[in-house]
Amino acid sequence: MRGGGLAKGLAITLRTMTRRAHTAQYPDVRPDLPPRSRGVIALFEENCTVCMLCARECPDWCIYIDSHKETVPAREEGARARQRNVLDRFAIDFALCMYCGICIEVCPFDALFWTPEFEYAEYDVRELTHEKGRLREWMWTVPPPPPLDANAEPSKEAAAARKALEIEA
Amino acid sequence: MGRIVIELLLRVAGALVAFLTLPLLVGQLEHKAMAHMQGRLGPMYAGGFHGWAQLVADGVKFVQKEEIVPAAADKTVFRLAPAAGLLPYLLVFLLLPLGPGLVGQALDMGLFVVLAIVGVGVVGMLMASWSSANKYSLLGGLRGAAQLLGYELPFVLSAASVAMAAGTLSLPGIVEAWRPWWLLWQAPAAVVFFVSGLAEIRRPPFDMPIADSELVFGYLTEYTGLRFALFLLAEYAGIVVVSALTTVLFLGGWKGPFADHQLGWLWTLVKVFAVSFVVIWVRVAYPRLREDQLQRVCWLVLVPVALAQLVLTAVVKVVL
Amino acid sequence: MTVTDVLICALGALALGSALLVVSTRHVVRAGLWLVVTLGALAGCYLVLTAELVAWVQMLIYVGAVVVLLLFAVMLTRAPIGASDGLDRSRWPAVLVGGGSAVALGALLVEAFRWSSIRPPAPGTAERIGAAVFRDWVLPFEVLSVLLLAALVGAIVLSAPRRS
Amino acid sequence: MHPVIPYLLAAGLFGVGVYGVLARRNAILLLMAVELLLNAVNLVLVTASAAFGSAGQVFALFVIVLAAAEIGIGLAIILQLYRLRQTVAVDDVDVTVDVTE
Repeated sequence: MRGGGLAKGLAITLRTMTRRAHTAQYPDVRPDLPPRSRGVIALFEENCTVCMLCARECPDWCIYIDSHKETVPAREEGARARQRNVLDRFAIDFALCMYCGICIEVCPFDALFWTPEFEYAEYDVRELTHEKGRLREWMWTVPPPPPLDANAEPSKEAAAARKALEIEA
Repeated sequence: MGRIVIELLLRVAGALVAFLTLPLLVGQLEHKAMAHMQGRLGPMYAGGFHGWAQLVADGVKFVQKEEIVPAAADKTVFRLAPAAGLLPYLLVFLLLPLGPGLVGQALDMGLFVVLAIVGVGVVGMLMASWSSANKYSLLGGLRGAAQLLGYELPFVLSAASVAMAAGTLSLPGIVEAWRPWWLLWQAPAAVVFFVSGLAEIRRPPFDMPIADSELVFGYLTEYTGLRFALFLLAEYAGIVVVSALTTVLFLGGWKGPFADHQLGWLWTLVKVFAVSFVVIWVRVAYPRLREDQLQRVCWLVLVPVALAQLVLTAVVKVVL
Repeated sequence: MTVTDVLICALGALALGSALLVVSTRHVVRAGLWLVVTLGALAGCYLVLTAELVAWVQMLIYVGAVVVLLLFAVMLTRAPIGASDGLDRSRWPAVLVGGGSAVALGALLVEAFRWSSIRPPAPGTAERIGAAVFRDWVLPFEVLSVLLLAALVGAIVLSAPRRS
Repeated sequence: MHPVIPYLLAAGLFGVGVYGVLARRNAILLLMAVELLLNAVNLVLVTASAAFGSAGQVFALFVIVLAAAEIGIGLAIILQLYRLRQTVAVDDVDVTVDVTE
């Protein structure tokens, strides 16, 4: 029917008006973000081995890593002293970062994580370079991983740990 | 003599108060209704409760803004244009009846006067568009002039139909003569009047003179600060005027389900706000018309319908 | 001098002054805007002379349509902002003829009416005018409507794009 | 009231209009001056009707309608002229030259 569209348009707007608004009252009500939200990147410093993979894979070179070698004295008599990398500086310049997440993908030791935190705006662009202390602090905001599906295979780490427990017992 | 002067002053003051408050209320209604129709909340902070003071805050903000007049503009005309655009609506407020006896100035030819004054509003727009020295402003002004001249015709014709039915040009007289079955009898005229009224006040979907996606902001492009606020006020006052005229002419003004004499003003206000809501609703629901569609709607739909309504009115009038 | 006289003098001065600006200003669009002032002041005069209907028709047709059309045309023909040259021919012959006709007409009217005084009718004349139009002057009225129609058709023919 | 005041005003307006018609070169300004002439006539008619009954007002209305028709045709001609010659100065128009397209 001609002109039916006119009535339909009015009906749609009226129906929308009677429904609840989608607006999030953000500063008053915290947004409920899903665990995989790409807010900021956190560093789990203890896991980092200074392999430099993240810094090399980063497309816009926003990860700065400094380290030095340290000799660990031999654990038992006659053994060789070992060398170990010690992380001095780990910084991500979020003014350059484009949130591609490649660093997190390539990290072989699970040292980098996404967290949904997004409120780290600054008045000076230089302050957007987060040093390792700050990146470590973000770790506390990393949400636990979502549970696996009901009949999924358990993760390798969990399986290994359970096995170890069984052997001990 | 003294009493007459005091009464006149009271009436003028009442019209002034209505002029200053009703457009603000309609503006707030627009903020909220439009937001909710789009799944938003609209202003929520100013004034605390659901942003009721948003427009007051806007006004304060506009007053503080810098007054910019383009270097190439015709400065006098540019400065006078907002006043010329606003004044006609202020005068119309004096003539709109709120309840039985509650009217700024009841004139024998009230309807005619109102239509004449509303028609003058286009001069302010032309002044603004030409004096801005901006081609988008000029285009907006030319579009506006073509639109207003065209839509003046169905606007006046549909009003003439109801004046014919009532046998008077006085606005309170038309309300007195109004009967509920006129809702049906004068329905086409009411629709034509409302639509061409929307075009007269350049509200979406008839806002081609402003058309922010094509003409920057049409004839308002160069305006800032208080003068821009005056144009905004004129727009909201225009909504109130068109809604009030539709109410008075076609919806029976102060006639309600009961207690017309005590509560007449309430019925009028309720109807005015209901029609204003429809104005806002139409704005949210429909996209802007194209320039040729605009003229087509006017000359091929509204004018013939208005003329047919005139014939119908005359026939019914003669038969009864 | 009565209140009516004073009002007409004031409005007349306004009308005459702005009319002079209409014909003498060098800003094309401002001439149109001064014409609005002239016509508005004249509408005020009509109101004072209790010709309400004529006054409001003046506002509706003259200010609302005729002047808007004029301004529209001025803008379409690219009127510049600011003063433009070459709007006027040599002034003196025009001043002579215009002033002469004004003085002659004025002298004629003063001679005819002197300081005579009349009582304007009570306001509220729409009904009377309507009756006069549709009873005594219905034939000119109809002829006028035909003329308007002819003007409408003529304007459309003039401005329609030519087909080759 | 004294009708001579509006009559004199009308005479003045008429003179101003005549001056405008003779002095103006721009066709649109010329039309504006013609409007002044018509308004002078209207003022005479309305003033007369205040003394002699409503016929004057009826004729004033007729004059207004005529003015509307005149302005419609006049502006159509002027705009056509502008389209053909890019000017609205009446002195520049040589009517003996044919410029159809």
